[in-house]
Amino acid sequence: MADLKLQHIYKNYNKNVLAVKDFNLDIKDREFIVLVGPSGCGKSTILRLVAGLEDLSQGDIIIEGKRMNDVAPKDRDIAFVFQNYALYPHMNVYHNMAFGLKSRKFPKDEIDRRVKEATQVLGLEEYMNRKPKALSGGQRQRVALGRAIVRDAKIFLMDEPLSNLDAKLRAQMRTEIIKLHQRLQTTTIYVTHDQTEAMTMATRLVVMNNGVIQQVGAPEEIYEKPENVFVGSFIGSPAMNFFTGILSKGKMHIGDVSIVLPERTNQSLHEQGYANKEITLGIRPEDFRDEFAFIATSSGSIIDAKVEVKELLGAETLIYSQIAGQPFIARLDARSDIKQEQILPLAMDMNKVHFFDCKTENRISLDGE
Amino acid sequence: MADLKLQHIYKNYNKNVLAVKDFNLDIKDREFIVLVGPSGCGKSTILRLVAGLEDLSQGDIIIEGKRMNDVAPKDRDIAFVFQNYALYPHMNVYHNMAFGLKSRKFPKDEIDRRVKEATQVLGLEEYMNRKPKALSGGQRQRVALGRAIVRDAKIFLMDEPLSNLDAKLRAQMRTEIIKLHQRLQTTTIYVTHDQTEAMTMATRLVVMNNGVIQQVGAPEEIYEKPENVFVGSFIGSPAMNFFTGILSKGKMHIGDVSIVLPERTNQSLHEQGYANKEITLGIRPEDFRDEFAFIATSSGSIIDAKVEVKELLGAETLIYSQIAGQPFIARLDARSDIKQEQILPLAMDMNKVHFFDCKTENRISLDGE
Amino acid sequence: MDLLLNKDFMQQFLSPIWLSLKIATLSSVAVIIIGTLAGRFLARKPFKGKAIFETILMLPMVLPPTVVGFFLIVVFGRNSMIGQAIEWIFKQPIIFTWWAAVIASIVVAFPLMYQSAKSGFQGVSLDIEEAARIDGANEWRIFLFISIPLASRALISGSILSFARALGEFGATLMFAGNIPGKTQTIPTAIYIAIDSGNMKMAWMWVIAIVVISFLML
Amino acid sequence: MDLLLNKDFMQQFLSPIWLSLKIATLSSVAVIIIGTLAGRFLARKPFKGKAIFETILMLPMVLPPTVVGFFLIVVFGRNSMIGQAIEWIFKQPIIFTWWAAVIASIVVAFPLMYQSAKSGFQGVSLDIEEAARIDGANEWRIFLFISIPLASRALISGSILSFARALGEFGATLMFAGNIPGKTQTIPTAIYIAIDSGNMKMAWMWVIAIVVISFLML
Repeated sequence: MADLKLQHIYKNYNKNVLAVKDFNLDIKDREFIVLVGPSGCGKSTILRLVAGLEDLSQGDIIIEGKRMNDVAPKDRDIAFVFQNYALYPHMNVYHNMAFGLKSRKFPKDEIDRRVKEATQVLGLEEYMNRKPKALSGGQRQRVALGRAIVRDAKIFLMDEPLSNLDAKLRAQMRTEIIKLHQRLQTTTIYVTHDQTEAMTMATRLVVMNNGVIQQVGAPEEIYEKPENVFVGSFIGSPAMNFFTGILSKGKMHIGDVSIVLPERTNQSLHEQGYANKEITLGIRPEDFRDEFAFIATSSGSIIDAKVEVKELLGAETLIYSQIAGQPFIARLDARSDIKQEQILPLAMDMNKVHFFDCKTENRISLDGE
Repeated sequence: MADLKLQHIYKNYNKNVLAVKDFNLDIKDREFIVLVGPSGCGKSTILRLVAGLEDLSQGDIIIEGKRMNDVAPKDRDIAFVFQNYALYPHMNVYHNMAFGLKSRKFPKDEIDRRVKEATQVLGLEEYMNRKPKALSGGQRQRVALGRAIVRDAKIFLMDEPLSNLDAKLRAQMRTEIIKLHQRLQTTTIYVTHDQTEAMTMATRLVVMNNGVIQQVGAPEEIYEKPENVFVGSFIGSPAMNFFTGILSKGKMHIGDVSIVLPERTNQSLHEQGYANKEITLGIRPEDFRDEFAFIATSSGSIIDAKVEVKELLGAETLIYSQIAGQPFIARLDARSDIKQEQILPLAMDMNKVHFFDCKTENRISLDGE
Repeated sequence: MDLLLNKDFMQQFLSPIWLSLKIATLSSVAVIIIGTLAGRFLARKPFKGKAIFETILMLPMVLPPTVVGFFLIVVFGRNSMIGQAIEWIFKQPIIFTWWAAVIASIVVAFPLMYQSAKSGFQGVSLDIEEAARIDGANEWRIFLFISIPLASRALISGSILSFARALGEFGATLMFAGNIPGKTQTIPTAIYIAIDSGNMKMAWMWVIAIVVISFLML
Repeated sequence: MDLLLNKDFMQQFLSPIWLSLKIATLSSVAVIIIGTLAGRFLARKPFKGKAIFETILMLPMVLPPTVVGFFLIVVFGRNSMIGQAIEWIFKQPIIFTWWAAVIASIVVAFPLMYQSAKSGFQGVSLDIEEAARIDGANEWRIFLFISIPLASRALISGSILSFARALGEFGATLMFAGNIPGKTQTIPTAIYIAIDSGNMKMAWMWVIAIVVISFLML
């Protein structure tokens, strides 16, 4: 239950490796912040810096107005959930949760009360006397959460807590963590490389790459308006498709395929000086449409896609194809009548395409936005 | 390039643990068979038995008409791709691929030709002299595939070959393996616990649980007509939802919610003696509908779902709710206007519900099927 | 049977056994304490010259026992600073006393304990110690309640090895502490002398005694 | 400097060194071959009584050297079957010959090599050996081209340890092979005798020699 300011944070492990570069973030009380990015992007480093497990190279960490740079981990009043749980293997569930409270010299009955409450919330009552070895992956994860809960710490830090669970359990624990946050309202920083977790859990999402923040915002905002090519390709699965082509006479030419741009889009791009220049178009797999009605009304943005591979995923079908050697994936409703090698007319939903500068890879803002 | 018959196969590791029980499967030449099931279901054991890495307790393995039970692994002419790649760490990419051919005393120029061809197909030409340590996960996976390809073996066995890759790379390699099979047409048995891989790669899918085959069929068939509750819940993500209720007077009563059954369904269930008995209804998350038009015409199958958790997954929204204490997940198109705690009317698509016997958990065949 | 009842004989038989047990116990207690602390401290902390420091610690394990004995004589001998200091404090030199046997045992057994302890502590997941640190435990509490219990298997096996090594120490002890019956004669030196003087019966009895002690330890 | 030019003195100084090297080389070659084969064979195959068999193999590492020497004398002595067989074949007993020193070194060094080799081979992923098996390699090819290269670090460190142990062997050698100058006197026994007779100069020279040899090995 605290706010947290990260100001101009740098971290280098030796002279050459910069793990985090000028990281700035104001986290409000009760927020659930998700840091997401590929492995090695510096997201876990941020967490370890906030916890005090590593020292800052530069910058300030401020919790509730107090500068924490030189405060020992045990005095920062934070709780940490580790990727591999990091339970105490020689202690049973009860003592795993009680250890932190004992270290802080809580009275015995208070410890008892808190541990019992946490085990109830997490459905661990039956396992109180078991050691971690005798628990399933999901139960271990719950104990790790419990160890954080009993402490009633100001800030929760979670480092890919679900990455060791299988897909089903991951989905279930995701929901449990969301419910837990709704209940406890503890300020949380959650690190993951899984974009489903990022999209579903965050009140605000921080996308990182190479130690630098790429975009901060609500999940929907980041999904709908990615600030650059990296964010567009990292968030969303399958990834956003990108085509590089030349803008000329109201059309975008990708090899020998031409896509007619809406008038306002074209005008805005011209005003920003992209006429007759290379430009990158981004479109999400689900923004290709194969319905007859849609195709009939979108003559300007139709491509004839040769189906290279078809993947039937239960409720939907993925089509792998290419435009002028640039591969893309389209996501259509489940249709079993599509055949390998078939030519399939697809329309791009031109209200949902994105444009990026070819060199900087940054989003080009259009008038409508 | 061979057919493979597995007849009445049993495997027990000691007197009490039965890993595989009466496994029967006829695999035709060029098939891509996927064995899928939770960990410990015996799918990897089948692969190791076919490879000859373990001995059968009972039954016969017949490749191209020849009984293979007592043939040494090296003489079975099969290739195996291991979960952890199992590359030779002290050899470079070239020698990793060449080792099998050298062991089989191929002439040097033939080895050279085959390895070069495989590295070309797999895009590994540049890495020929690198050792496995200096390769990325995806490249290692390709070398493991290459080692199988150069051998030109009769049968490929793959044991969760993609499980150590991250999500993006997994999707990419999935497609590459499909293309490879289209090109080489080698009979393949592929083991996975990932149902996306199972659905997208298999020509035929074998679902296993506790050492026993649950269902064999084309992926679509298994998705659309699961033979029992296990198959329904294992294939599909999020899993199929199940409700237990009592059938009476043309309705199914789940707690205080009543669902009107279509006349023919009701009649068929009555004829099979399920009147006034407990019965399990299964419905996939995507078969809940929230479109106004659909709801207006499905007055009998509407439930008022209280939204407990909402997950926005880019192109779609998952709603977690419950009917009479029985939780379910509905999958709707992306809508940002749904709020936590809101009451949302949802219609079940009664053409797509499944019925299972409460005790045996087997599918109840209806007249229409 | 007559022999076992003979008091002088029993005295002669038991004296090296008691002495061996006393020396091995004392030296292995010292080794276990120092080895555990050194193992824990050096398991995680990198510092300059650590490799050289560790090599010196491990030398007694690689060098022949007579070389260890030789260096002990040089370091603690009457001509060295340390030797002179000891002689000034205790009014007698340490060489050829049972304390010399204790020192010899400590020097040869220490590397075993240190190595076990170090690899035991290195086997404790860093995450678990960090979790305890965040959980509010200070370093002493972490050492006592996290590191030691988790490294206990390695610590116990290191302790047993150290005791066995101390009990069996022969070469360095023979040179540094000598072989004075009733004063510095341990089981291994007693066996040597018995064989040398052709007393196979005594040799057998001591061999059986030390084998029995070894098995009791396990 | 005079001393170094004195032929007799050089003879006296060098003789234990050559003998030590000869004994250590011969015994460690034997130990490396047998230890590697035994390590590979026992690394993967479980069989009844394996634990007991391994305990017996490892005993010489735990027992005091004089006990090892004692058992060698008992097993190879003139009263045992083996001893009599050897005496009948070679027309002389083995005790107090340099072959006795070789046998003593083999017995004490073998556990080190065996343990290194075994843990080295156990460290080779089973999958990799299975991959080679499916790839068409027979067991001998797997051993030579997969297992040995992948366990090479453990095999090399085991070999070095064995050589060092053989070179430094003192107690068992002293008892079983004796201390006959020019015939069975190795560096460790020579140092012991030199110290015992107060010849510190010779002791220093041999200590330096053995330390130099040890460093050359690393």
